[in-house]
This record gives sequence, structure tokens and C-alpha cells, in this order.
Amino acid sequence: MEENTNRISLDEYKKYKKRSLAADVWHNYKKSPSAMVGLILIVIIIVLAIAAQLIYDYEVDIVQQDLSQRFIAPNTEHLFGTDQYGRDVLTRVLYGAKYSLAVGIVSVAISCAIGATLGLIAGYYGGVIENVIMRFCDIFMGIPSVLLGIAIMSAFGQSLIVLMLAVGLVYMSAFARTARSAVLPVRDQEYIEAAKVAGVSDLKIIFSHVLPNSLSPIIVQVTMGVANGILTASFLSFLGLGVPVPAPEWGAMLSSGRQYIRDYSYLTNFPGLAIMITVLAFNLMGDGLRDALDPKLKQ
Amino acid sequence: MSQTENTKDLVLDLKNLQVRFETEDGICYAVNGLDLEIERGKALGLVGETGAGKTTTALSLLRLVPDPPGVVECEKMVINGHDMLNISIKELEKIRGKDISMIFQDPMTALNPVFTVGDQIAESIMLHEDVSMADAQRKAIDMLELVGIPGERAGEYPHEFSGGMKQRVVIAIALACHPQLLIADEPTTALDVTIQAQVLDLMRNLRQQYQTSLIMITHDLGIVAEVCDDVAVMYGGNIVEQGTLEDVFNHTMHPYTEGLFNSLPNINDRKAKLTPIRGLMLDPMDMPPGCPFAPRCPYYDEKCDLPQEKKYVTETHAIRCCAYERPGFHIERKER
Amino acid sequence: MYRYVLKRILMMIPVLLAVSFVVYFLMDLAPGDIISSMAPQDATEAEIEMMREELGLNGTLMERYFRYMKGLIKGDLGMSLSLKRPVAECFFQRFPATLKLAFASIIVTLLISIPLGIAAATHHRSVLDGVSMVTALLGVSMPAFWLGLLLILALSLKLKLLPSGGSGGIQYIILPALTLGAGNAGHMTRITRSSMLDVIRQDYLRTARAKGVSEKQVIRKHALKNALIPIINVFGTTFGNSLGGAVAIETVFAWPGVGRLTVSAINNRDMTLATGCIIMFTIFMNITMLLVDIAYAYADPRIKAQYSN
Amino acid sequence: MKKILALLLAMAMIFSLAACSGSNEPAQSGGDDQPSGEPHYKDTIIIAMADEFTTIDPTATTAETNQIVQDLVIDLLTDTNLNTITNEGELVDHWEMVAPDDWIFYLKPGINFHDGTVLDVDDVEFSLMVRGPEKSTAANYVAKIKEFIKIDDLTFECKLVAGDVDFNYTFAANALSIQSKEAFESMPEEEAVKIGTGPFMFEEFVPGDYVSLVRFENCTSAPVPNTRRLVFKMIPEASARMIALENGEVDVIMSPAATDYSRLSDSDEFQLLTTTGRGQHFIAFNLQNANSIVSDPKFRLAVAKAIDKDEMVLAAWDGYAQVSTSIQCRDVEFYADIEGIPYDPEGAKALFEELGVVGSTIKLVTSDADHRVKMAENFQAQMAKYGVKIDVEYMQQSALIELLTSDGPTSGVELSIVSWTPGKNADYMYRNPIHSQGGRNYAHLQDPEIDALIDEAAGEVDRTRRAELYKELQEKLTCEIINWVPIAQATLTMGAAKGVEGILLHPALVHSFKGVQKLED
Repeated sequence: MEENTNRISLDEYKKYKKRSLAADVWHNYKKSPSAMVGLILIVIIIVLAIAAQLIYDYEVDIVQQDLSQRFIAPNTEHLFGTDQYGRDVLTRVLYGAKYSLAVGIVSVAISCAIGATLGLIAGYYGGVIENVIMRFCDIFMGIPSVLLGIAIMSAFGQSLIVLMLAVGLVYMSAFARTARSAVLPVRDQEYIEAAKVAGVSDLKIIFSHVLPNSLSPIIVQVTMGVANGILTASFLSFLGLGVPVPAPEWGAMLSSGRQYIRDYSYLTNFPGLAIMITVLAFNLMGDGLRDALDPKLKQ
Repeated sequence: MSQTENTKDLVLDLKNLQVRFETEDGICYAVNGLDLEIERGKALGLVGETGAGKTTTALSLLRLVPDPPGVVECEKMVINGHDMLNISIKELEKIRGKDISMIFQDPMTALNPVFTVGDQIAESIMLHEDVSMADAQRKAIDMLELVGIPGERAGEYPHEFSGGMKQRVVIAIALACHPQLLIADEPTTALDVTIQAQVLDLMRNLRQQYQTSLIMITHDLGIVAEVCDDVAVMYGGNIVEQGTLEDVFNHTMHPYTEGLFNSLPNINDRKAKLTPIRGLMLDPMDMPPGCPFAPRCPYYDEKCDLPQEKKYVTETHAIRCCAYERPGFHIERKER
Repeated sequence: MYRYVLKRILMMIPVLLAVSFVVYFLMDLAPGDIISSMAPQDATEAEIEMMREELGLNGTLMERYFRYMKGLIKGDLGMSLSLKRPVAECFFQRFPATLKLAFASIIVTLLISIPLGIAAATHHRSVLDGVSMVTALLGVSMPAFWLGLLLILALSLKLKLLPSGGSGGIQYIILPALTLGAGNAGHMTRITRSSMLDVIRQDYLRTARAKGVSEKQVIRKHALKNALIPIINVFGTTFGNSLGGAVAIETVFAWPGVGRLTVSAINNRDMTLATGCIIMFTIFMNITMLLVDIAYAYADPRIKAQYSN
Repeated sequence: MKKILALLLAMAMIFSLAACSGSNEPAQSGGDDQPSGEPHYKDTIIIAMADEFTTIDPTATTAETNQIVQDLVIDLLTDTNLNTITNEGELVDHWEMVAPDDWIFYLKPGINFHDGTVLDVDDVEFSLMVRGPEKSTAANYVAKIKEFIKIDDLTFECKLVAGDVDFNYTFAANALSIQSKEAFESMPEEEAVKIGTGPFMFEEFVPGDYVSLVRFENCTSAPVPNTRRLVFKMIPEASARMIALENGEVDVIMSPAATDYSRLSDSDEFQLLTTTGRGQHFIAFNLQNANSIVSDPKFRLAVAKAIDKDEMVLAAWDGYAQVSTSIQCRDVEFYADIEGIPYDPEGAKALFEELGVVGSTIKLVTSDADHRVKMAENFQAQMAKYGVKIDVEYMQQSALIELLTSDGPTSGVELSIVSWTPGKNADYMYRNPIHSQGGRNYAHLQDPEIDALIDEAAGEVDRTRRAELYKELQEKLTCEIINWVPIAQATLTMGAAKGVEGILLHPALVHSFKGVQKLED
């Protein structure tokens, strides 16, 4: 009888062997064409953003103007045309990628670092601590995010760092909530109980047991958060509260091109398209990651 | 089963049922050329391990196999005189719940959480009987009491009921319009033993009361022995052995059926080791051309790799196994 | 249930106090005060000090905040520094416009997203599903202010069909409502679809079909009522977003709502108006959330049972 | 659940429909009472404003948008005649300067208030001496009056604290509007402030949307207008205002976008009204910090030479501004047309190199107003060509004023882009922004010689001598001291349908619509 179990070949065994989480996620992720499109787009945008930093000189290509070249419609020399100061729009759109990416990524890093930590603590300890933390988050949830962003920008002045902080703070509560609800089901698991009994410190339990098991929703939130962060930041810039000119932040470009929309609509369309594609790429990646991390949710 | 089937009063006449699921990862062959007949008032036990295609067979009778990915092909499917293959959706909807109905496996998920149980039973009655809403509600309460639930609980939601109670509700829904053919898909697996007995009792009584034919899907041979007249054993999407209770239980012929019985614990000899059927469950994506049980069969030879014909051993007892073509072949069922 | 509602309303109070403090503090931190922009170019020190007292801006931050809070507790949001009228009056004069826009956009959102989401879910993996999902994703990814500009460009500047901004007859609300509604519709369509897909796979739909319920009824009655539960939740946040998102739309379309009022109050450093508006926004967001949670209870008996405990 | 959904939808639909149809669109309703045969004027003229009207109370704010509307309803004692740009009597018929500190004013007789009462000195005394000191916007002006003496119902005398040869200009301040004493005694303040003597009466105000006025049929302060009703509609977006004009929704639009100027002026249907604004836009040097490079007059000269003002005008105003050569604004009394410092890129380059500032960074602050951002952006671009890096910080307007008026030598601010809109008289041009005691001395110029010149010019009764003094001031400041580099005075514009007439543009934005009308056939 015993030899019968050997009927499973080694190959089959390998197939069933548990892959590492990352490999597993990647295996699922690459199956989705839309998710791959998102990933490729993000890679392209990052590569273009870096290339633009290397190719263009801020003081020359971004700051300097040539009023004799203003409002040239898109042509072979200026693929995206020139703006009201005679600056090449393509150059500016490419150079501007770094602002959106930086704001999106850093602000999410901020909101995730603060929010997820608060959420983990709230979810893990429960009780009064949870109540205090979650009510604290309610404060930020209650204020419409754009208004909160505007208030923070007004308070601390216009700059890239403040913009990152503002967007980060706006979305902090969302992370706290996600992290907390991800921890709740994990909190009562027996292995956590076992670790506690074994005398493992709370910090260690949180980081080595709770966090890894509630990571999936946080990872998804991060990707979606980047998309949202880029949108919010570009809106703040659109209102004139973002990165100061002449930095070619896309929202600010849209805003300054807006008064010329009737005759030179390309001034608003190219930055608008750039924002949309970037946000779309992160949304696609977020969708893909969600499906890959939790095949049960796959739709 | 005899050749004079046309004269019999058949509630179900099914020929060559094939169901496959076409998924991204490949085609899954769930049911492969299955034939089934049930006489009015009889109870058939459909036995087999998980994945044998029992539930899929049941769902295809109701034409509820999800499409896509499911593809159902069939030569003949007549239920209570209705040709299920050539009827409109509208007629089909009239037949479902009225001529044929089904008790689903998991009572925890089979009930809609946002409607009261009374409404869920009444809905069935409203659909098939020409009654007012109030009458339907009254009948629903009657049905609840019939399955042993106080009528005043009709206004409660499923989450307020225990598992066993929910199963009774599911049964009440299935029986609400007194169907001619009832399919019970493992109605007792989710329940504990005492409740199991109650539910089985209940079903037996109701069946007698309404002359309902029954297909009892289960992997519990004990339940089959208790409830059924006939037994069909399924493996790999087809019936491998079929006959009366007596035929299959006492004159077991198919090696798989033998394996099933051998893997039961022996009450008389508690020290005896359990003898599981060796090998793994068949991968329905990768169906062998011949006998599906061949890779696990202790009596395997090359002929098993050819398609297997259904053969009648006696008038009521049929098997799909070529081993009996070998001279002097017999299986070695352990005695209990 | 009533106790639950009461508890929720009571819980709003500390949140509102904290919001008022945060906003008041942020506004105080903002460089520049309204006096500098209001005073005439040739105003003297004494004059400015006089204005400061006139507007109740004298004293330290805590003194001023304490004065403000004393009014707030009595339900008095104070006087707008720039508009010289009570903040509550300024807010409620503009609020109907925002509410109007929010409702109109919700109609757009629902009309697009619910049918589209259901169709996409019931025709899972079909061309229809693909197209509607791509559209929805574009809707989610498109900055609302750009969509607004595109619509103005196409429908107003080029075709001259609709006014590009301002308020008045029904033609004025179409573009802003469409812009705001379309963005939200992307999100709602995705939620509706995934929620429907979730429900469609549930066993109880099979039970319903086995009873002989027609496919149409299975979707409309059995599936939708279950799918509605997450949809209601998102509906609430969407409505809240419509109130907040109105800021972008009101700016682009010059819609005379509270979003624009708040932004200009912040820009003008009108502390009382800005703080008051944000507090009012917070109250309405919280009330919306509460209404959503109550609607939730009516859609899902399990949640209702939870509230009662 | 379908029902819930349907109900929700229906509710939302009804709500928004009701709300929409219920909203008060400024109606163009007919009421034309013009007898046939006589010229037929358009009943209602709708004016699209860029900024928000907030209050009819002239003492509440100094915003121009409010003043435009207030100007139609409530009159002043003296006001700027927009045809001649000189100060003339409005409610005052004429005045006498007995001495620089003793003035006698004679009111026009028979001026009707909207509430039916007739203007007399009591109303003036109430508006100036009772209401004035309570209001921060007015207190500064009325504080100049030591004693207000009623001579008869139509004559009053003002004894001043100090001599002021331009005292008549004081009464042109909007906060000193004359209101009805009886009205304030008989009705609540918010109603009483609506009562004036102007040709239009306050009708309705929907915040954030529009304010409407109707003709005052018994008006005696000005000719009774031919237009029955004026509606000021708030449309913040320039392109939206243009569309509204093109679609015939409005008759007049304020501050159209520069890109639409040619569309207006070249069209058969529209007209572009322009005037040069009085606001002087300039780049100021912060002279407080002796260690900063901007304290070196050579550097200031280099910057003055380096700037291509024509290019900056193109960048900031799409070409619609008049380049300034002098620090003083053109239409202010005693303007002398001096040459200033011409654009000299070579000279600038040489000076920058000599000073060794190529490659260094200079800090500039300005506000987030559109044209200032554009000026700063262009200045940055122009200086980048000389290799001088400009680090710009943008802030909200009041924050900027606060910073520039309170910054010490250590604030780090070296340059600022600001503007100054002098009103009324020549002294105003210099007193606040340049005199060392001035409240808006952004450059922090501390020059006793200049202070003496300003004081001398202000007190000089002889006009020729006064003109010489102002010319000296202009040349000294523009070419030698260079506390500011004057850039330009923007062109103020308005768009209107053809046939609309009677609008007078004000160089300081308080445009007059008293005579606006449109002949119809």
C-alpha cells in the first residue's frame, strides 16, 4: 500500500509546492493583460521621467522663455506645440512627470507609514487605544479631502514638500481604516495567541505576525492611493496651491493653459492626458495586484 | 432496468448526458455520457466521492449549470413528461420548482439573507400556483410547520435560524409546490447526527405523502441504505455501477464500488486498518479515454484503457467494467 | 436602532470640536490675515488695530479660539470677516446650489452606473463588460477638472449648446452635473459590477432559479437587493465626495455653491467663514454617513440586528 | 429594493428640478414703459462681473466690484469725473478753500433719496461724523476733520486738523458715501444702507450669483437713466463671460481674457472698451539689508537695464499694458514724461559680470495673482539669460503685504513684485509707498532728501512749483535711487455688445455704469 503514494511524480510535487508570496503574486499578476499594461505604462512613465531629468536643464529648458515662439500648434518640431511663453509643451510634460510621481509616491508613503501604523496599533490592541485612534482618524475623514488639502497648503505655503505632506495627511485615515480592518480578523487567530503566550513582545508580534498577514489590502490601497494622490495633488496645483511655477506640474500646466482653451486647447489637453494615463496606469496596477493578492476576489 | 422501459411510468428519462466546463485553464469534463431513469415514487441514491459529477448531474436536470463556462449536451432529457431539451425558458421556469425541485447542499448559503424565510417559501408558491399573496404566505407558514418550524417564525430572516433550521427551510422551499421529482444534494452533510435523522425522517414522510420521486445525492452509503430503492455509483463523471439496493450492496461488482465499501470502518473489527482507495482523485481536466477508475484500479489491464460499455449483469444490475470479460474474474470484497 | 442613531450623533460632537480646532489652527497658521487685504492701501496702524477689534481678531490664538468656541457651542458660527454677514447665513445661502449639484450629479451617476454595472456583471467577460470596465476606469482616472474643461470646450465653446458656467436655468446644471456625475459613475460602476459579480455566484440565486424565478427577477429582485448593500455604502461616500468634490466642479463651472465659498474664504483668510463652512461640511458629511448606515440597516437585516444590540 | 432605488432617483430628480426651476434667473421681463415714437432702450442690461459682489454697504469693504455697484446707488460728495479724470463735485455743487485747513462745501439743492427724503447737511453730518468714526474704512478720512460746522441746510464748513491742499479728494473715498439719516433712524441698518441718492435703487442680491438694481425714477443727482434695470451677474471665469456675451445672455462683460480681445474688437457684434489702468506694477528692491546685493545701486541699475519690459508685457498681459518709464503713474496729476532707464541688455550683462553675480541666486516674493505670477515667471526667465537665478516664492496677497510691511533686514527677501494704485492726488502716489513713514514702503527706502521733497510738494500751493518738485522726485527715484523698477500700467478692458453705450472705464477699476444704455430698434 505504502508505495502507492509514490505515484505522485516529483514534477507534480514541485507544481504543488508552495511558492513564495511574491512569486505567487507575480504568477497571478502577469496573467492579467490589463495589469501588465498598467505595469508597463508605469515603467515607461518612470523611465521618461528619469530621462527628462538627464536630458533637460531646468534653468534653460524649463525656466527660459521665448516670447517670439508662443502658441505654436503641435507640429514636427514641437510635437505638443508651445505655450504662451513659447516653451515646448512636450519638454514640460515630460519634465513634469517627476512631480506627479514624486507627490503620488511620497504622499502615499507618508499616509501609509502613519496611517497603517495607527491602524495596526488600533486593530491589534483594541479597546480604548483603538477608540482614540479611530476617532482621531474620523476627524480627518470628516473634512472633505480637497478642503483639508487646501487648508494645509494655505497654512504651510506652496512647495513640493508641503504638497506631499498635505496629500499624505488627507489620505492617512483611509490607510488607518484599511489596516485596522485587515488586522481585526488576524488579531484573534490562534497563532497570535500562541505568540503572546510564548512571551513574544507586542512590537514583534505586530511586525512579524500581524503585518504580513494583513498586508494584501494595504498593498492594494497603496497602489490606488498613488493614483488618488496624483489626482488630488494635481487638483491642488490646478487651484494654484501646488508646486510653484515655472515647475511644470501637470495640474498647474492645465490651470495656466485654461485661459487659452478656446484657441489653444492643446495646452490643457496634453497635461490632462498625462495625468489621466499615469493615474490609469496605477489604477490598472492596483486592480491587478488586488486580483493577484487575493484570487478569491478575482472578477 | 429492463428493455420495456416505455411502458414504465418514468419521472426522469435521461440519456447520454455530457457536461463540460470550458475554462481558461482547460476543459473540465464533469459528466460523460450518463444515462438515468427513475420511476414515479422511487428513490434513487446517487453515490460517489467529491468531484464525481453528482451535483453537476443534478444541476443539469434543472438546467442550472452555469453557462459559461458550462456546456451541457444530452440525447434525451424528459422530466415528468416535459422534454427539457426543447422547451422555452418560460416553460422551463414553470417546471422548475413545480415538477422538479432541489434541496441544496449548504443550507448556510442557500437562503437569500435579505428576505424573510416566509417570503422565500411563498415566492415559490406564488410562482406556480394561482393564489393571492396572503394565501401564499399562509401556505408558506403551513410548509414551515410541516418541516417542524413554528409558523410565527416566517417573518424572520435566515441569519436568525440555526443550520438545521435553515436546512428545513430549504426543504420547505423545495417541497412547497409538491414536485414530482425532488433532488436532494447531500441534504444532511452540514447537519449533526441527531438533526440528520430528523431531516431524513421528515423527507421520508413527505415523500410518502406526496408520491414524490427522489434522487438522493450523497457519499454516505448508510443514508442510501436507509432511504433509497435504487443506487447508482458515480465515478469520473459517469455511473460505473447501477442497480437496486440489493444488487449494489450485496452483489457488488465494480472495483470502485468495492473500494467504497472496503473503505468503510468495520464495526465488527475495530482493530482492522481502514483500507482507502489508493491513488488520487481523478483530474477531470485530464480524463483518460478508457475507464476513469483504471489508474487506481487494482485489477487494471490494457483493455481498461478502451472506452467502457454499459452492460447489464441482471435485469436491474448494470456495470461499466471490462474486467468481467476476463474468465473467472471476481472482486475481493471484504466480509463484514 | 434609535439608541444607535443617538449614539452616532453624540459621537459627532467631539469630532466636530476637533475639526473646528484643527481648521481654526490651520487657518491661523496660514501667513497673512484678512486685515492686510481688506485695509485700504493707505491705512494707518491705528486703523488696522481698529479693524482688528471690529472683526474680533484681537488677542492670542487661544483667546480668539475660546471666543469662537463659546459662540459655536451656542450654535453661533460667528460673522464672516469678508462678507460681513453671519457665517451660517452665508453658508445656507449657497448650500442649496451645492446640494442641487450633488443631487443632479447623483442622478447622473446612478443612471449610468447601476445599469452599466449590472449589465457588465451579468454579461461577465463579454465585450460589453470589457468596454464598460475600460470606460469606468477612464472615468475613475480622469481628473474631474479636466473633464469639465473638455466638456466646456466641446459643448459650450465649440457647439455653443450649453452655458459654460454660472447658474440659472436647468441648462446651467447639465455640464457640472455631468462632470461630477461621470467621475463618480466610474467608481460606482466598478463597485456595482464587483458587488453584483459577488452576489451572482451566491448559492441563494441558484435556489431562486431552482424555484422557477425568472432570470430577470433573479437579477432584479434577489441579486440586486443583496448587491445594493455595498453599493449603498459607496453611494454614501460618493454623495459625500459630491459635496466635497463640488469644490473642483464649482471652481471650473463658476457654480455658486459652498465649495467655492469655502475656497475663497480660505484664500481670503476669512477664518470664521472658512472654519464655519468646513464645520458645516463635516456635519453634512457625517449626517450623510449616518443616513447611509441607516439605509444599510434597511437593506440588510443582519446589520439591523447588529445595531439593535 | 427597486422601489428604494426608484424612490431615491425620483426624489433626487424632483429636488434638483424644483431647485433649478425655482432658482431666480435674473429675468429679462418686459415692463417696457417707453412710449412709442421716442427712442426705445433696452429694458434690462446684464453685466457679467469677474469678482464677487458681497455687500452694498460702502463702509464694509473697499473691493472695486462692490464699489462699482455702490457707486450707482449711493453718491459721494466729490468724485472723479471719468471723462476728464479730475476730481469734481458730485453731491457738492462747489467748494471754497478758505485756507488749507478750512474748507466750505455747498451741496446741490433738491437731491432726492430713494426713500423720498431730500438731502441736506444733516445727512452729510450723519454719514461723515456719526457713522464715519465707527467704521475702520472711513475713520482715517474723517479724522482729518477737526470740526464740522453746519452753516445752513445746504452749506457746511470743515476745519481740518492739518492743512491739506487736496482735501476735496478725501470726499471721493467710497467709504464716505452719503446716506439718509432718516433711513437709519426709521429702519434697520442693513436696509438703511441701501438708501442712497444714485440713479439706481437696490433690488435684489443672491450671493454668489447676481445683484440687481432698478432705475430711480425721481433721481435728481444725475439724469434718470434710460435703462430700467441693471443686473450684475457673477461669472468668475473669463471664457465663460465671453460665451455668455456671445450667446446674448449678457450685454457687458468685465475683464475679458486677453485672448478674446481681438474677437471683441474685430467683431461686428461686439466692442472692446479699454483704458490704461492707474496701477503701477513694479519690481521693488528691499533696501533694508546692507549686506544684500540689492543694496548696491549698481546692481539695481543692472536689473533696470536688464529687463525687457515689452517682453514682460507680452508675457504677463498678452501685450495689453503700457510700459512705464517713470515710477509715477501716467494719469496722476503732475506726471512728467521722463525717459527713465532704457532696456540695455549689453550694459546689464557687463554690470552683472562686474558685480560677480552671475550664477548667484536672488530671492523674490510676490503674490499668487495671475499677472504677478506671469511677471515673476518672465522675470525669472529673463534673468536666467544673464545667468542670474531668481528664487521665487508665491504667497497669498495679504500674506505678501504682511511680509513686506513687517519684514526686518533678515527676512531674506531681496526683491518683490508688487503694485501701487494711487488714487485721487499726486501726494498719494508717494506718501505711502515711498516716504520713509509710509505704511506701504515695500522697498524700505529711508531717504531724508526724498521725504523732504514729498512733504514740500504736498504742501505747495503754487502749481508750477509743485509740478517741478514732482518731476524731480520722478527722476531721482527712477534713475538714481532705483528703489523700484517700474514695469507697466495694465490696460483695463471691458467687452460689450455693439450698441451698448455710456460706460465709463475707471483707471482704478471703479467703472461707472450710470449712463449705460442700449438703443433698440
